[in-house]
Amino acid sequence: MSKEHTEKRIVYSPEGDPIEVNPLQDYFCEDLPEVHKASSIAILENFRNWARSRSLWVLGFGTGCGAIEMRPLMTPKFDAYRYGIQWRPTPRQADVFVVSGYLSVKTLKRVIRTYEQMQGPKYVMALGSCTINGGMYWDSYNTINRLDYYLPVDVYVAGCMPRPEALLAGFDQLKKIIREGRGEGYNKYAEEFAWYKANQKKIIKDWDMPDYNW
Amino acid sequence: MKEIIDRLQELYPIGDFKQQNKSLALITVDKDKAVDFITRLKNEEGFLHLSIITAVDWLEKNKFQLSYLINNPTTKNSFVVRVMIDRENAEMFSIHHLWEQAATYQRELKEMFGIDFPGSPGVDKPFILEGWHEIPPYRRDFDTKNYSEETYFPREGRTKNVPAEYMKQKLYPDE
Amino acid sequence: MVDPIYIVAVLLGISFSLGFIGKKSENIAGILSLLALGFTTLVSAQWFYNFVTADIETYHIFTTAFKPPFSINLMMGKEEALFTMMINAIGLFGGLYMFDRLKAAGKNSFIALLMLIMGLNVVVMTRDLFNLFVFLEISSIAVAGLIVLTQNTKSISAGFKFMIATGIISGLLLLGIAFIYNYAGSLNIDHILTQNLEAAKGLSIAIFFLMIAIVLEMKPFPANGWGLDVYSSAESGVSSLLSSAYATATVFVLMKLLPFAPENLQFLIAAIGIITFVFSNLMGMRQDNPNRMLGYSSISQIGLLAAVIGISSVIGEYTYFIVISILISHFLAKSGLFWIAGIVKQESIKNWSVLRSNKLLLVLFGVFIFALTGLPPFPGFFGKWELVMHLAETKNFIWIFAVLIGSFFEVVYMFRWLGYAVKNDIIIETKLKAKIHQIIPLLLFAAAAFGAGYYVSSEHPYASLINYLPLAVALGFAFIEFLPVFIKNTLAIAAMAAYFYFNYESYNELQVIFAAIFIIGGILTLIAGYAYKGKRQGFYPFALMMFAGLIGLVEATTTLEFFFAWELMTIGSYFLILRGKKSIKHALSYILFSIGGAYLILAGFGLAAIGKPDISIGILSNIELYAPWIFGLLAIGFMTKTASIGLHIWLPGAHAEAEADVSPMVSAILLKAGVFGLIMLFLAMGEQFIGNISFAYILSWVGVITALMGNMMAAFQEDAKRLLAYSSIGALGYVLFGLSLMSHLGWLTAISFSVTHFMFKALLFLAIGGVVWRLKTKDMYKMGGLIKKMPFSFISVLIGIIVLAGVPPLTGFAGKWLFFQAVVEKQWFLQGAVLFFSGIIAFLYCFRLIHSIFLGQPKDEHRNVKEAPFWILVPQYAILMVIMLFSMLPNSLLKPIGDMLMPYFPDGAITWDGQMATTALGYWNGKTVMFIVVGVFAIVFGWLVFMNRNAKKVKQFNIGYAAERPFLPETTHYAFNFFAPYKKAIGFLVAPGITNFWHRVDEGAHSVSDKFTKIYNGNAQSYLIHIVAFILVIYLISFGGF
Amino acid sequence: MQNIGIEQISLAVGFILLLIGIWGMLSQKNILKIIVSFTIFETGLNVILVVIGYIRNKTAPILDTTELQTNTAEKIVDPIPQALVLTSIVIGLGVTALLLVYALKMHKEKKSLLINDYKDTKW
Amino acid sequence: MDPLIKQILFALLTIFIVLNYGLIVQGIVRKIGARVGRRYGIPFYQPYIDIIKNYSKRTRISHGIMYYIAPVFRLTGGIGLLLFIPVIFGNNMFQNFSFSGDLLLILYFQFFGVLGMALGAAESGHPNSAIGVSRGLSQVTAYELPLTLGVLSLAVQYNTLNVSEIVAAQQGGILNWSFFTNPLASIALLLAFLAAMGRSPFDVVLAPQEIPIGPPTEFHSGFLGVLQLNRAIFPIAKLILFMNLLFGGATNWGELIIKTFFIYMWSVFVGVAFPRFRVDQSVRWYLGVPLIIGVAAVVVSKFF
Repeated sequence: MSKEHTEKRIVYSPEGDPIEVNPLQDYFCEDLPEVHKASSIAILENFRNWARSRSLWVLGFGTGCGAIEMRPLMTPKFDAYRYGIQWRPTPRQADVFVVSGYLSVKTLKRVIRTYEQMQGPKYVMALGSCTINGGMYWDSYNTINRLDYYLPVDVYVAGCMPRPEALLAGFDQLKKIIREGRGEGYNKYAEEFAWYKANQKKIIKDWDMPDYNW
Repeated sequence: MKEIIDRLQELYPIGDFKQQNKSLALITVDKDKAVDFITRLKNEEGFLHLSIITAVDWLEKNKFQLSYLINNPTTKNSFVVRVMIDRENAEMFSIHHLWEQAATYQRELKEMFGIDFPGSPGVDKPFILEGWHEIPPYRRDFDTKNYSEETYFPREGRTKNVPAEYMKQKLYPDE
Repeated sequence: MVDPIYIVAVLLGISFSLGFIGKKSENIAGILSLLALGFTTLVSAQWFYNFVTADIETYHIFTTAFKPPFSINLMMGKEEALFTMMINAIGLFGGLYMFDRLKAAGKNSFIALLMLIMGLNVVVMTRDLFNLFVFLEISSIAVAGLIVLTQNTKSISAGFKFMIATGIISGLLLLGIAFIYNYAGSLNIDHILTQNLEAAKGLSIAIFFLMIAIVLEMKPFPANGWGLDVYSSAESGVSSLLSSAYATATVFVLMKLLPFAPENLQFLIAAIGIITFVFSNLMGMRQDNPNRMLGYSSISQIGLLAAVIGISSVIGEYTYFIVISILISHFLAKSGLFWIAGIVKQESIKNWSVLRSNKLLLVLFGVFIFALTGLPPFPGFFGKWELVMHLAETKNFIWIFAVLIGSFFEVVYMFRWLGYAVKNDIIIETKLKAKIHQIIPLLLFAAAAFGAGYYVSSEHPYASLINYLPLAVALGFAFIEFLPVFIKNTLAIAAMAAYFYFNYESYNELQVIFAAIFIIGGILTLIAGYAYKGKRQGFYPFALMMFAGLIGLVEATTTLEFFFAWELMTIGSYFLILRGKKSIKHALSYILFSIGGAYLILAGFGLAAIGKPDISIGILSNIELYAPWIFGLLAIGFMTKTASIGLHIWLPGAHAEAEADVSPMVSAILLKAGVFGLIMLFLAMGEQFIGNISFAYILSWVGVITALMGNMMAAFQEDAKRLLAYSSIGALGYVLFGLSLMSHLGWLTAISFSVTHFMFKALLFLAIGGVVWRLKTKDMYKMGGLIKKMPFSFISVLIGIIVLAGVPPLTGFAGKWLFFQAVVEKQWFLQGAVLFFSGIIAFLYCFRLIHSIFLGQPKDEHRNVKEAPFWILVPQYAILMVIMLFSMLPNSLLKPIGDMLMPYFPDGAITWDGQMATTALGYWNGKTVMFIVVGVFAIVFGWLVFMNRNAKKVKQFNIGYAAERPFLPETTHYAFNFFAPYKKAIGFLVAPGITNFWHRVDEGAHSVSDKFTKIYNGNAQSYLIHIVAFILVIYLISFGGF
Repeated sequence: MQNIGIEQISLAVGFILLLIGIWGMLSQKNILKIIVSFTIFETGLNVILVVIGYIRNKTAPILDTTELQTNTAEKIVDPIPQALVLTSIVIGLGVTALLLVYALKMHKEKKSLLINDYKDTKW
Repeated sequence: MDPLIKQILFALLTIFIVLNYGLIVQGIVRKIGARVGRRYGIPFYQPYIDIIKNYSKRTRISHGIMYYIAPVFRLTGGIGLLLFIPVIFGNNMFQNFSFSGDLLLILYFQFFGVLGMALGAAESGHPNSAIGVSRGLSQVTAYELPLTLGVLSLAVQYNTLNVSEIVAAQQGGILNWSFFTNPLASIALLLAFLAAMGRSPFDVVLAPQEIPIGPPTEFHSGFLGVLQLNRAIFPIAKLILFMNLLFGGATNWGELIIKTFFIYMWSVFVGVAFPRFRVDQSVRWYLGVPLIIGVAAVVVSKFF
């Protein structure tokens, strides 16, 4: 969209009084994320982690060519449902964000926004060499080289592209991480928010959203 | 194809006719006559369809080559009309009045090569890049590797291998 | 007492002596003439006063030593006194009104005026035929002299046409008189009448000429082009003289000479009159020039009088009452209107918005329009009532139809005119200034209109029973218009509260319920009026007039009182509706449907009174003749007010454009008047049948379709108030259906739903009105997210729609539950299912209403809007309390209504056990439902709060938007064409078929009107041909055995 | 046909004049001719009026000779119609004068005496 | 024990049973759906895990007060509906609170939660929520018509609107069920039932692909957990109602579970076999064949 919608503008109230609208401030919550401590009751937290690991709701957002590799997971051949993995169409209800392949700067902006809109605890699984070190786009003018500078990645699945089996293995790894209580990527993101944001803002030049997208 | 060119030869200075294959011919036209020529092809020779406008950066010759691929849907023939323009302050006449979709190609060329098409609708609006401030990235004098290394936090330890050799070494290390 | 001959003497003397006055002394001439006219007015007034009070004997004036028939004699009776008084008064006040015009034209114009009045006086008083002719000629010459007061092509050629036409007519008159003399040997009217002339051969042709000349003087359709041209081109004051004085005199001549005519000729005259009435009014509809329009109206009114006089043998002794009351209305109103037209001086009625610059003139204008169209409390109302009653009594149904349709046409153009004056957008900068000598006659005539109304009603045996107190209070508010809103509002509320407090004990249960809806509801909505600043002129008199009408309906014991109140309510509400923005069209269609409906009611009452000794409401319950007709007429009449399908098109616009507190008044309260009428009708008449089909069955389908269509159309509205207006249509469909069930449960549903509908619709209209007040737009898609700005309004709307949708546990469910019990009991399942369907459709618009306005994305413009005004919230929360009470304790509402219905429908009542209602089919306990729902809600809420105690508050664009971000609230708020798929599926059902139908009726009437007016092509010879052809046709009809 | 006397002839003449007047008013386009037709119409009317009072073989009701002063009623025609005619003529004069004034004024306005030119007010 | 307290305890017991049954049957139905697609499918207890997971989310956001309490409306609607339906025939305690109202109360109370939820969804400000509600309401109007006609037909047949009495009238053998005694009404009701359950082909309200799951698109964490509880209870309440109306009710929990399961299967079978309707299509469809059947049912039961 063009810039004019993010700049300040004047509208007039029904009585004709001018009202200044600052889109970024007025439309979006400006607060920054907070760290949410795990429950101090170990058994409760373990139980919760177990439930989290058995119910992984994946955000269906095809970011790169890996998107095509995710579809077979739903088919009878791989049937990821049996592990409690389901696809959700909205970030609000999803737990796992599968970044499925290369990320251009433009896509990264959407990925960050979507990630921030998910509710914690939330996990990021990055697919393919493109997200690890740029892959075949390592010297591209417009594709990021490594995702972990911008988002806290829990699991990398290597390959170009990784096959669905590899994805399943990745999910298995993610479950293990969650069950061990290490799936606190979103807390890390909150803790090192400034660093992440600086990295993000370094490459996303027209930053037209608040620092944290609630 | 040849006949058309022979017929038009007198009217337009057409150089470098090259019959690529049965239904595709490449020709070069002067910048000033290009729009006129394309208009004629469209209006009188039945080349009704503009397939693409693209550009090649001849850095050494200090030229941009614009290629208009136009197609005659009845005879299934296509021309690539090539126009050489100066690289400095690159500018070309817009043909959006002939084909509306040309405006989109021209917008892309403006963004990626910096070739201006005065009068083309929305030509100055960003097309796919958001917030690009460097020189246009498709120009050959833009060092994309350097840019990427400076910008995108390259991961250390990345090595490059020739796939055939690497796999051979990996799979059959003894040979 | 002064001898009436002095009237003639003084007028003649002064006009002769004016000739001796010097050329420059017009002032003296004018004052002298006015003094003379004042004197004559006093003389005739004195005579009239004595006739009324002292019942003195008729006085004869003999001009010579011979007694009649050998000499000319004049007579002064009660009628003569009245008519001469009217003529002299119009002479006096018309002269006063035109004083500077006459003065400018020279003293001869005063002479012309005096001669005209003198001539007409003699015309009224004389008993000699030739004398009559002479003075008619003198009058018409005087008129011709006055016409050229305005010297332009139009008026001069009009005057020429007038002279030629009256020349021919008077020639005929003279011919008739000559032949009468030939056969009767006398010129004295009384003498001729006393002779037995039946045998005299050839006399009938003489009488024919005489009568046809008199009829032609009354300008019958179509031989009246000459008169119209004079009306439209002459000076307004002259037109008023022509219309009021000249026509009054001709009416009297017709009355005087009528005994000459054999019965069939009398009927022919009546037929000519009624045709003139209908067609002139029809043609009046397309007029744009006010004077010409008034001309058509004058002609039509005189036609009506001719008709009434013509059938006086049928009507009997009441002819006099009818003629006088209609004539006085016409006389006062028409002169007033002509005078105002003379002050306004606009060629097109569309430009009459200029009248708004002078409030006094505007008020007077309204008074005259109402007086003219026969609305209460003016004398024409009683005349029309009595006329219809007598026509019905003698079973002249076609006449009733003609009278009502003609009156209706008149209402069309008069109210269009009024609407333009009060509300048209055309702004004309000039400020109207009326001179004092122009205002005085207007004021006096307006006052006289009220006075005459009161006098006429006091003469009438039933009209004298009407309770004028509420109306007087309402009119009283017109005199305190200068006070600020706060005081007036308080006074209005106090007046209504006091009235209810002192009277409610005398009501029966049904009356109490409706009086409560009308008055308590009225008070609640009036409270919202405190939110207005300034004076709010023109609101309180009409609001109170509407409430006066409503309370009059409840209190009515006779059909006349009922009809009086009905019309009163219509007038009041018409002005309330007219106050809104862009209301001009809607107010017109409202008044047209209302008056149309009122005429049906009038006809129904007329039929009902056949063969009955009195006109009490009770006569409806024992009707032998025409019962289905009466029922149908009354039901359709009442259904115009309940806006049943087919008659609903006035409602949406009228309610939507009204002000914040007027919408609930007209929607929540006024519609109940129709319901009350229907209830009264059903109670009195029970079930009626056409063939084998019960009316109730037909009405049930009408109700069902109304509910379905109303609700469905509501779902597709973009305008919030329009949505609610359509919803009212739907809700009234429910009520109609409930009533048509004719069972205890059905009626319980209908009446309790009326109460509930009052509550939630007042609530919603007030809340939405408050929102519109702040946002200054009614389009829902322009709103959004207002819950944070207007939480109190939101709660009102939320509760309102829950009640509307009938979702338990709130009281709206009571209506749905009862209704279903009633349907199953009656076994009208198809209607029941459709009605249920429409109830579900109510969800659609309920949701749309609350979503588009209060939820979703707030708009930037509305960031600083405040909560709706406090005083608009107060009545809402008062209603909310009552809703909650009724929800918790449903029997506090339902049981009294049920008890009230016991005498009428003893079977199938609900049995109550605490709050537990049980019918033959099912049961329902409002209290436990409430407790359970609240209990579960509280527990779940507690659980949710426990789970989500630290939820992060976010702002409007923090939504998962497919990885993008919204940019503008306008493009993110999904509100426009909200039910697009639904429209795609069944939108064809709500194609505006009915609206188109009425539009076609409207256009048809206007094009017919247009066609007919084309006969008046402006050519004097065409007019002469009309006259000659008219004479021939009438001759052939009366003698040729046509 | 011995009944046909002066009164019948006069009556017929009167009616014929009347009809001619009406015909003239309806057919003539010139305003002056219309007015002339109107006077013809009036004349016819007056003739009829006189005829009505006429009784054959009786004299005018002017009592100038002495013989008329006895049994007057048997010797004179009905005087009333004659009186009426006088009044009627006077009125006719007034009307005609007024019509002519109108014609004058109309001519001043439009410089035309054709009745068809004066159709400003219609419908 | 105070009878009121006893009643409340039994009500809680009913809720507990129905909740668990609802969750399990949800899992089983999804498993069946998977098996139809030749997948292995989720474990039958997956719905439990999902609910626990949603409750154990650590962050949540709120769009406003209506948004906040919408799930409460929804669950109150579900539980209330369940409590107003007599569950086990012949057992006084498991009649729950059905003494508060008859069939009409039940029919109208279903909208309580729907309306509340719609309001909350609308307050989230998400256009997809509003679109979903628009579709949902449109569809509701359509299928309510055959539903009403069917219910009316039954009301005529049994001359009562009391659910318990309707159940009582069907006792004494399979052939006494309304399903057999009033087949037309049953067909109308069962066709309406398809959309009432919101499964394919009438699941355009949620439409995950176009308007990501429609009205609840912004609900998450604990809010979603509450909604999921309702999604377990509400369909079962409807199933019990249909069982009571058409299939003779249940005299014990076992019978209830078997009968409701098979009724549920009807919508599952249709759902796995047919693709989704657009809203206007489903509206028109319901105003076609099912409506005619409904009218026929009423006419037949009124005149025969």
